[in-house]
Amino acid sequence: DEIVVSAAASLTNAFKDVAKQFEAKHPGTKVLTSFGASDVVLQQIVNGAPADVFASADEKAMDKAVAQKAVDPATRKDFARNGVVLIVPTDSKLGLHDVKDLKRADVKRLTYGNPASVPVGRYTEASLKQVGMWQTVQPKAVLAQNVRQALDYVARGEVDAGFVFGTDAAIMPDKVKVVQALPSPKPVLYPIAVVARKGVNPHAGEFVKFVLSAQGQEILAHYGFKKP
Amino acid sequence: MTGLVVPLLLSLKVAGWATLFAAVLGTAAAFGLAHWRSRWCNFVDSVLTLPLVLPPTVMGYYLLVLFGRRGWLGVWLAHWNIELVFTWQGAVLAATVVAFPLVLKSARAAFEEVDPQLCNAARVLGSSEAAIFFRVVLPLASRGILAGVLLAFARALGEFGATLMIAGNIPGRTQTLSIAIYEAVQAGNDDLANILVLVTSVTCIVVLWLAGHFLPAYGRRGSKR
Amino acid sequence: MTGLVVPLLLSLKVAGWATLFAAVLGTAAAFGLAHWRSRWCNFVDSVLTLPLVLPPTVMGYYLLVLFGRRGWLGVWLAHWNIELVFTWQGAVLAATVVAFPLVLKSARAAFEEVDPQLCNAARVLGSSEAAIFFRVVLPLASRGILAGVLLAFARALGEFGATLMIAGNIPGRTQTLSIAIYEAVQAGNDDLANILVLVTSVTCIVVLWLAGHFLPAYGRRGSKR
Amino acid sequence: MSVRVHIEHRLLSGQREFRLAVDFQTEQRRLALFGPSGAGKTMTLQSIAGLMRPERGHIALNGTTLFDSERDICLPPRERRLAYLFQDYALFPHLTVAQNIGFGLKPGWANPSRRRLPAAARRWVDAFELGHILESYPWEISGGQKQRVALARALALEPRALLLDEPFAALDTALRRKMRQELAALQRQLEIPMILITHDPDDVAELADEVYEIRAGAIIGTVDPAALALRGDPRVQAAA
Amino acid sequence: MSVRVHIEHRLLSGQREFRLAVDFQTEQRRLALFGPSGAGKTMTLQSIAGLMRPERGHIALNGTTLFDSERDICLPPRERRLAYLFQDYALFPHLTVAQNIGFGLKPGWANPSRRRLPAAARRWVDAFELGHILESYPWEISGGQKQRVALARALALEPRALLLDEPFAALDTALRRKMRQELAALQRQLEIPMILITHDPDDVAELADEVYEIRAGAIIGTVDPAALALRGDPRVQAAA
Ligand SMILES: Nc1ncnc2c1ncn2[C@@H]1O[C@H](COP(=O)(O)OP(=O)(O)OP(=O)(O)O)[C@@H](O)[C@H]1O
Ligand SMILES: Nc1ncnc2c1ncn2[C@@H]1O[C@H](COP(=O)(O)OP(=O)(O)OP(=O)(O)O)[C@@H](O)[C@H]1O
Ligand code: MOO
Ligand SMILES: [Mg+2]
Ligand SMILES: [Mg+2]
Repeated sequence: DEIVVSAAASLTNAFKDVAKQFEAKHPGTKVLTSFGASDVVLQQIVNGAPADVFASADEKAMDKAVAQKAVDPATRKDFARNGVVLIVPTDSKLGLHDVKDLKRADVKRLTYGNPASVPVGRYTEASLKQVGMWQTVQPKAVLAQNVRQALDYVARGEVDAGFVFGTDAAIMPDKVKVVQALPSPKPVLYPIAVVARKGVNPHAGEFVKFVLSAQGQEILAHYGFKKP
Repeated sequence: MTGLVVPLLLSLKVAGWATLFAAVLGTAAAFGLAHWRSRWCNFVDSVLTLPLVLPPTVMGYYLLVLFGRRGWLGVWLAHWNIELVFTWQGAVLAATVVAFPLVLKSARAAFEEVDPQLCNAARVLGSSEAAIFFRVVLPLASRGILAGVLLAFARALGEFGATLMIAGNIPGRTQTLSIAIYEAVQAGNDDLANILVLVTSVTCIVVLWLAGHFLPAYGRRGSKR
Repeated sequence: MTGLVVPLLLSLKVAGWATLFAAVLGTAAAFGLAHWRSRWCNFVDSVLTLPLVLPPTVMGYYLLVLFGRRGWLGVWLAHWNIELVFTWQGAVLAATVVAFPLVLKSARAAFEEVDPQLCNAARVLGSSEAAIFFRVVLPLASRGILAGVLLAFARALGEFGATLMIAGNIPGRTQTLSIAIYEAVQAGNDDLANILVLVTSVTCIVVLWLAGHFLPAYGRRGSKR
Repeated sequence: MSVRVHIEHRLLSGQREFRLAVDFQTEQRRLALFGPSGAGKTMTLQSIAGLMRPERGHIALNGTTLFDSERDICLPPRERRLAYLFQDYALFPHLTVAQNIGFGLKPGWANPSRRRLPAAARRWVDAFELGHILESYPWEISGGQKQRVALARALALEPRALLLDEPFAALDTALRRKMRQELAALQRQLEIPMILITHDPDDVAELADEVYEIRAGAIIGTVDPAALALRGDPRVQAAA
Repeated sequence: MSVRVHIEHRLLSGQREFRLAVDFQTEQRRLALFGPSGAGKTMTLQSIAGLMRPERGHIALNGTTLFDSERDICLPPRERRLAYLFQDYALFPHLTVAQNIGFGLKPGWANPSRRRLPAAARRWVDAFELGHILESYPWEISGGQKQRVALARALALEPRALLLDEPFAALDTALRRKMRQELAALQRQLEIPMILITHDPDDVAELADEVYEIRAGAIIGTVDPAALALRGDPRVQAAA
């Protein structure tokens, strides 16, 4: 038996591990994973991609999926929590200590995900608006197409600072330095749901259950995700 | 090791089929355009070039809308039990659409270079127009067409925007080399990315190099120099 | 409305420069390859085709590594106050690299079709090799080269993977039409996406159509038919 | 045997206009078109072969109408079944000499094999001394060899008529004489009409019963083959 | 005036081998190469013009060494400054007749203008009756017109020698006679060597002082121009 799991890009490393352990527990079942930016995955599912499970990086993408009747709302559960952090290259000489420092004239360029399509960008926008920095930061921004691109720009020192998920920053501890965790007006929650289509795969529900189980949560914690 | 072989074979399969389709369709369309003497000719040509102009992701999005479960072509194909979304056949579709204009333009230029006097010679020798195409025009245009086909192959091998959209990124099933490279770069896994790039490059160079040896011999008329 | 005009003009500027560079460099390289009679010739050709094979995003990644603030070419260019990352010049670089092989392959096929006897005729009439290139070979190969250049223009206009990587997505500064379309599609903003696609398509069709009218007149020898 | 040609056509090239208005009709089987360079000889022959469609007129051969602008008849060249020798040979550059000669003898969508020569072509290969170059490509043979290959290719087909545009121009005297005899023999054997363009009075003397003189696009009359031979050649005038 | 040619070359095409071994030396100014189709006449002329590099040998013209395989000298065609008429004309298809004729007269990297004809070319345009087709492209003119354009293009240059490969093959008798006279006049005026390939005894009689007969790649001896005229023509034999 096979199940196809479509998930947000930021879940790549964690969900590959989850899939492996799920297969170990359910011999004979094969988990096929497909990762992409949450909104891309959403579009594929809405257009009838034969996926069984959808895991998104924010509520908005999942809301759209529900609205388009692409997933079964009864199965929707939040399964992980994350946070947005401000990062700089490890060798940064600017000496930034706080989001407010981004006002300084010697901070020329910074990056975050495009709020129009990338969950991490939407969270960043909300946080910066809360601390009254959005107007200052926006003109200096280079929009990234997803979290990992923002991370890459910072890691290569092409920009002076950037906003990413805490779990992503943890991937390159030797290249980027976390300056500050941002307060968020709404929690950074990851929802999961079974895709609605003819002849629902019986293993889909089991996979969701496994992600929510103690074993699944342990794996996610290993990759830096917190409990919802 | 299998982590390399599976996407490599998949890439070759997808690029191979896509090149075949693009070559046949592109050559046929080019021949039509080269002989259809109308003001609309260049217009149709430009329209057929569009798959090259639109960003592949966008191309892929439209293919998804068209061939998805709810798309009207998708619904139609479902009757025949053909599913394109999230399958390697979908990747072939994406690569074909994107590679098609490359064959079209090269082949059209090549067809228009063929001396019409030679077609006349074949005509008085009793050949039908179809026979003239296969016996005179096609061989004489083969160099230009081949250039287009090689470009198409390279493009199909490198295609990933549209593929990612319609075929998804499923290791072992739709994860081609290009998508694997993309994922490795995104994951910050530079070493794997470099290895994959090397494999792709070597594959492509080998295939193009081999193809270079099949250039028709009569093309070597320059050897007198 | 300005939301359309700014990216449109930027796209035309970027695609225009990229096409120019790709045309000149591609034609020169093709001429070199067509006349360099060596076993390595096809190999070099294949290597030069690589920018087409690698996924554009990956191409962009390597360009970033090379031309970024810490890349060795980037450091060197910084001495001359040239910055490519996050500027429209960077977008030109990306589009040029990606479009280059299209000119190369088409031009090479066209050059090899030129009858060497005509070069001999020019030689005995006292022309230098450079003059022969400009007066005989280039005009006779112009149809094939033009096909390649038009492909390059279309590709440059549609380029977005590599551009996004090196030039970034800065509205009003490096946000080309392609990137704007990508953004709209990703954001699920279908109406905006459709309008942008329409603008790109019309632009491309108009440019390609116009270019079709500049085809050299002597090419119309088929008119006797 | 009858040939009937009445055609009008206008060709523009830049400012220049060329008017073709050729009209002749004969029961003779062996014709020659004779006239200065640029007079419209090739164009007349191309019209008969169906390679050019004149604006007005009609063309009939042995009672079969090949072209009639009023009845909107224009047989495609394929159905006219004529042997045509192109002035510039028009050999297929991608085929060997053997394949070029066998081209018309092999029906279907594939070219003849690179080496095997159809039996029907053998006669002409031998007659025109082409045996040793059968495997060469057109760019590997001399001018006169090209002309002989083109002639062999045209004759191999058992055509309904022969249209030959300066068939011996590139040949030396000895070969020319030999090929002229071959051609006359073929023509006697098949009993088909032949129209020949030539500048050589010897060709006319040996191969034509009637000679039409064509100037600036129009037939200006017939010439006696024997008289032509004398008119054309100052040496003969001196010797006579 | 002296011409010295001693060359050896081997050409392979499939199984077939052609050996060229031409050797002659003369103080005469007007030479003709004469021989059957495929004998190696064109190849000899191409070697002299520098379009082909023979394997071995040397070529000298009026004391200037053009080619010497032992001293590794091989002047590029451009520096040999010879007029060469190609047997298949080799007109530039992208240029008009005027531009073709003016090609060699216009130095630099741009082609001559589409209409204006350089003064030096005017003489040949008039002599060869090309005035009315100056703006036509090569595919818009007749076979004989092409040959005259090619000849005008070659002669317009004031060359150091004339190499002509069947210059009148596609022309009618009247034109041929006229052009022969023009050529003889030019040759007298410039006092340059001329090597002519022809199958026409009249050409030889009027334009050559010495005739080399070439067969299967080798010079087999000289022929008397007058004797050639008689040998070649059965009618004259009958009349004599
Ligand atoms: N495509 C064309 N457009 C315009 N004029 C043309 C075209 N082709 C030929 N002509 C003109 O038509 C006239 C007749 O050409 P044609 O080829 O029939 O001459 P010809 O009698 O065969 O001469 P030759 O003996 O030199 O071959 C010439 O003056 C030529 O310049
Ligand atoms: N590229 C080539 N490769 C091999 N053989 C060739 C090549 N070019 C010419 N030949 C052969 O060389 C011989 C001499 O050719 P050349 O063109 O010099 O003949 P020619 O004396 O000019 O004859 P013609 O009067 O028919 O023009 C011919 O037998 C020809 O087939
Ligand atoms: O994990 Mo995302 O969907 O790239 O923000
Ligand atoms: Mg003619
Ligand atoms: Mg010759």
